[in-house]
Amino acid sequence: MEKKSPIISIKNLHFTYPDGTVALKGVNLTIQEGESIALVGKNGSGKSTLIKHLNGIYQGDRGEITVDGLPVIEENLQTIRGLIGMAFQDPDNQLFCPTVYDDVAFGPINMDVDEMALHKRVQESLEKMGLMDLADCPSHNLSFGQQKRAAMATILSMRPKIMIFDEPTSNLDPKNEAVITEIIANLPYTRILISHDLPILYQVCQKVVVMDDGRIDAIMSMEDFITNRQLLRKNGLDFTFKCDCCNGHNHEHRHNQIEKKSLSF
Amino acid sequence: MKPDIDRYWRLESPIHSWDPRLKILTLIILAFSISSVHHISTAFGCLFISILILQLTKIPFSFSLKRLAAVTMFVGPFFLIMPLTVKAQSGDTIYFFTHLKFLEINTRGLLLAARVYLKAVSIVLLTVPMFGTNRFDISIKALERLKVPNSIIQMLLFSYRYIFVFLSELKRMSLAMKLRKFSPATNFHTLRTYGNFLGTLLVRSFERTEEVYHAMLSRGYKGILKIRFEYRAKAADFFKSSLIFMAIFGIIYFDRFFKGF
Amino acid sequence: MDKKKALIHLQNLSFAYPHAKQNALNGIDCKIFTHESVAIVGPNGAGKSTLANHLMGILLAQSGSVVIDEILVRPANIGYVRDMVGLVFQNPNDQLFCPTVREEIEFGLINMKLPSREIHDRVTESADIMNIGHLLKKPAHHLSGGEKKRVAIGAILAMRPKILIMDEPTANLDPYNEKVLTDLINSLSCTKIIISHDLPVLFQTCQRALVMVDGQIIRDFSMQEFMDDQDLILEHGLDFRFKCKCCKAIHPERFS
Amino acid sequence: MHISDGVLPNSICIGGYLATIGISALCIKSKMDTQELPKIAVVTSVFFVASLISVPLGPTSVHLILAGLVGIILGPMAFPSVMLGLILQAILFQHGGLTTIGVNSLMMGIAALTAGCIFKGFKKSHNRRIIISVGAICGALGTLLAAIILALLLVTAGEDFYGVAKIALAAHLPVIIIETIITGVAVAFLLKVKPDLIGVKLQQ
Repeated sequence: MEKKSPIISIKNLHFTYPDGTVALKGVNLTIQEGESIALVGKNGSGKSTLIKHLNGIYQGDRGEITVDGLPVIEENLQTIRGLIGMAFQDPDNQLFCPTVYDDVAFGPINMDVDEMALHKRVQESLEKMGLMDLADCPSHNLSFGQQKRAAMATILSMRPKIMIFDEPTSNLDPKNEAVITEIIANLPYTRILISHDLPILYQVCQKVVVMDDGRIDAIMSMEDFITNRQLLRKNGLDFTFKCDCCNGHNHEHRHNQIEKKSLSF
Repeated sequence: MKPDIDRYWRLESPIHSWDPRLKILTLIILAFSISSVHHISTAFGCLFISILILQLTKIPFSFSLKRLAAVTMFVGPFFLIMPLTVKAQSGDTIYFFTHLKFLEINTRGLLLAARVYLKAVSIVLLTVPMFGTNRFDISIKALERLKVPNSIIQMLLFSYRYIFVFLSELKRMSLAMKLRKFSPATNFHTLRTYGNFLGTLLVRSFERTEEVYHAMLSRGYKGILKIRFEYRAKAADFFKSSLIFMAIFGIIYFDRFFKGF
Repeated sequence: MDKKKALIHLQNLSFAYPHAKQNALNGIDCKIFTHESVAIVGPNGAGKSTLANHLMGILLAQSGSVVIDEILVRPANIGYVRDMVGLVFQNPNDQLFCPTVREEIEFGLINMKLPSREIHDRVTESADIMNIGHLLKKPAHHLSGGEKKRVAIGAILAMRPKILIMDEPTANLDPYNEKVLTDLINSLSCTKIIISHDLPVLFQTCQRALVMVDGQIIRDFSMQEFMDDQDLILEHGLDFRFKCKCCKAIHPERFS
Repeated sequence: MHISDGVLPNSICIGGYLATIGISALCIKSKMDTQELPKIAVVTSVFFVASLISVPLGPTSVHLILAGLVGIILGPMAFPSVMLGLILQAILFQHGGLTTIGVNSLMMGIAALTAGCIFKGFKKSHNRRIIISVGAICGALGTLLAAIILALLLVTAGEDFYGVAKIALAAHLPVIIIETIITGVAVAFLLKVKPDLIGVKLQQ
């Protein structure tokens, strides 16, 4: 089998904030095309700082990053930002234009997509997110779930190769949570998810990257991670107490029954 | 308080269909012409023209009337102050009280205040047809086509967007304070509370700006906001503008050469 | 049971927002007794927050009545109602604005015009309960999400409300902090009303569940009965089955 | 604090517009790379919203002016920020008139710039008390200057407006006290929570 070159490769990345906080202390990571990565770690372990290096929002003090074969340097930034779609936690920060349409068009316009293709892309992204009727709506009039979807549409319209999500399901009710999880799980891109919500990580990602204190602590498969109680607890992801209420209520069983019924008819 | 200038932009009227560039340009010239008026009779004429334009928009008059509250608050005191403070000139009528000699009421002051008020109201009423008949962002985009620098346009659009975010933040925070039995009064506790409150809003906004800016960079922002604007001026648009210019000419002629009444 | 006096008594409460086609609350009847902890669940837009706003006197009944501790909620009694009921917002940032945690807790007490000794005692007490004594000198702004949440609850608790309403107390917390907070909530002795989507948390903290749909309370039963009623849970989008799938992977032994 | 339409002669209004455009252009050119635009815009909207807070003053209430605080936080960019705020106010709320955006920007903007300059001189200080006091004084000064410029502008409308000018100036005296305290408290808050926001580096 021929060895594919990684879509993202990070070598020995160091970064210190202007105020003196050392955020990254030598990160090494490669991600292959098509992988879905869960990036977990305590608050302040450097997850958000790391992903903001991928498209050059922060520039490391030392080390090198390549994205799709391109080194992340000034000349390539515009191309790389077209390759990476980044969804921020608070959709209010991502929707800064007067209308949803303008917001979805913002990325492609900056990538110099021409007028006809632009309209098509915007329509397509809005349709995918089920927001066709709200294109001309100011984003402050949307519900929180709609805002989250609009924020995703703004990066879909850029047709990226890699999508990065920071806490995609925070603050959503279970219904919207399921909708967003479903959408993310079915995206045909390389994905990186930062989240405290173990179930969504479990559904979407196959591989887990654990960060601690500016370094990569461990890289493992989702199955291994989820059974490692100690690691889960260390990263504030221990889910056990929620299980108490699953206990004794065998929902899975019940669900199977419902499905069986529908098959027999 | 919630900005609701956008409420009626979907109506259909000759003013709504007017090219926003010509509309804003023409009406701002009209506003300055009204501001230059010297005679109270012309000021009444201006008010008439403003109301006429306003009626053409089909926007309910009561909506525009609400916008007069602020003007009334600022100019209202003139009606009290000016009759008492205007220097007497020949031809003025002055009332005074036999026992309070220092209290002289000059009717010319009252007229001056009325003139200022009429002019202010006429101009304020014009902002409704100017900016209330297009979606706010389209009006602002029109300003870019009128050669307002891109940097200013960007900042106007972003500020406008985040005003709503902070308004709802302010609303939730002041409700939380009210529920903790805070009732503002003229004392140090109130001022300290507001000072801290303001500081909190600022800190939170600064943290937000960082994220917003990063979100923009991620989508390829390079310092210039590319603006799409699809209007084309037609003959009807120029016709509407020339009608207003005739009105402007009428106002100036009546005020300067006919010397009003 | 009937002889016991209700702490909160809602009678045929209805409310519609201006310009709305439907009533946000539609004939709510309900009694809540002292020391109960009640979960209010339901999909978005079911009227949960509107109901909470009535208990705080933020909104006033358009028809029907809200009686708290035998006092009718109406404009003249708002001050009394707010002494009785404390509301913890979903986002602690909406509640915290003081330069230090201590001032944050003091704020409500100063508004109540308590003497400074009393204020001091209550701050210490409330900080002890919520385990935030070590944070008193810090700006609330720099705390973690879980700490902020505890400060927000502590600030309300210091005002010693008889009824504590919490809106999504565990939103945005990681499972560890969720657990910490759930335990703290369980240790509080006042009457609690918790609005949440998070069934596992509700299951841990409440004995009784009110299920709201379209402005009405469609079920009022024990938490256990609620958890057993899977059809109801599925129907109203409160499903957490896929979370259980995750539990199963972590603890295969429990589900064998 | 605003001058309404129709008070001042047109020459002053137009002059105000030109001066405002000139000063804004200078401020933007001198200080800012275009990267800062979204940040200034977001802070402007906070000040816009903050100016809607009304503070009780005896039987009436006043809205905050905050010229001093704008200057402290934004430095030279305070002037364009004030102008943006006034444009938005004219369109959204009708607080300031259309024809007087220029003069109103001059009034508030010059006050803010002055306060900003004075505060800048004390940023290096390591003494908390000094910084807070200077902040409070800047708050007072911002309001006082704005009130004086307001009065001077009213005087240009002619002898008939002298009385209005005097009373407007007097009416702002209690507002100065309010702004002093609020600005002082806000500066103390920022000093404690996020000192780099006002450009101060305190040693721990």
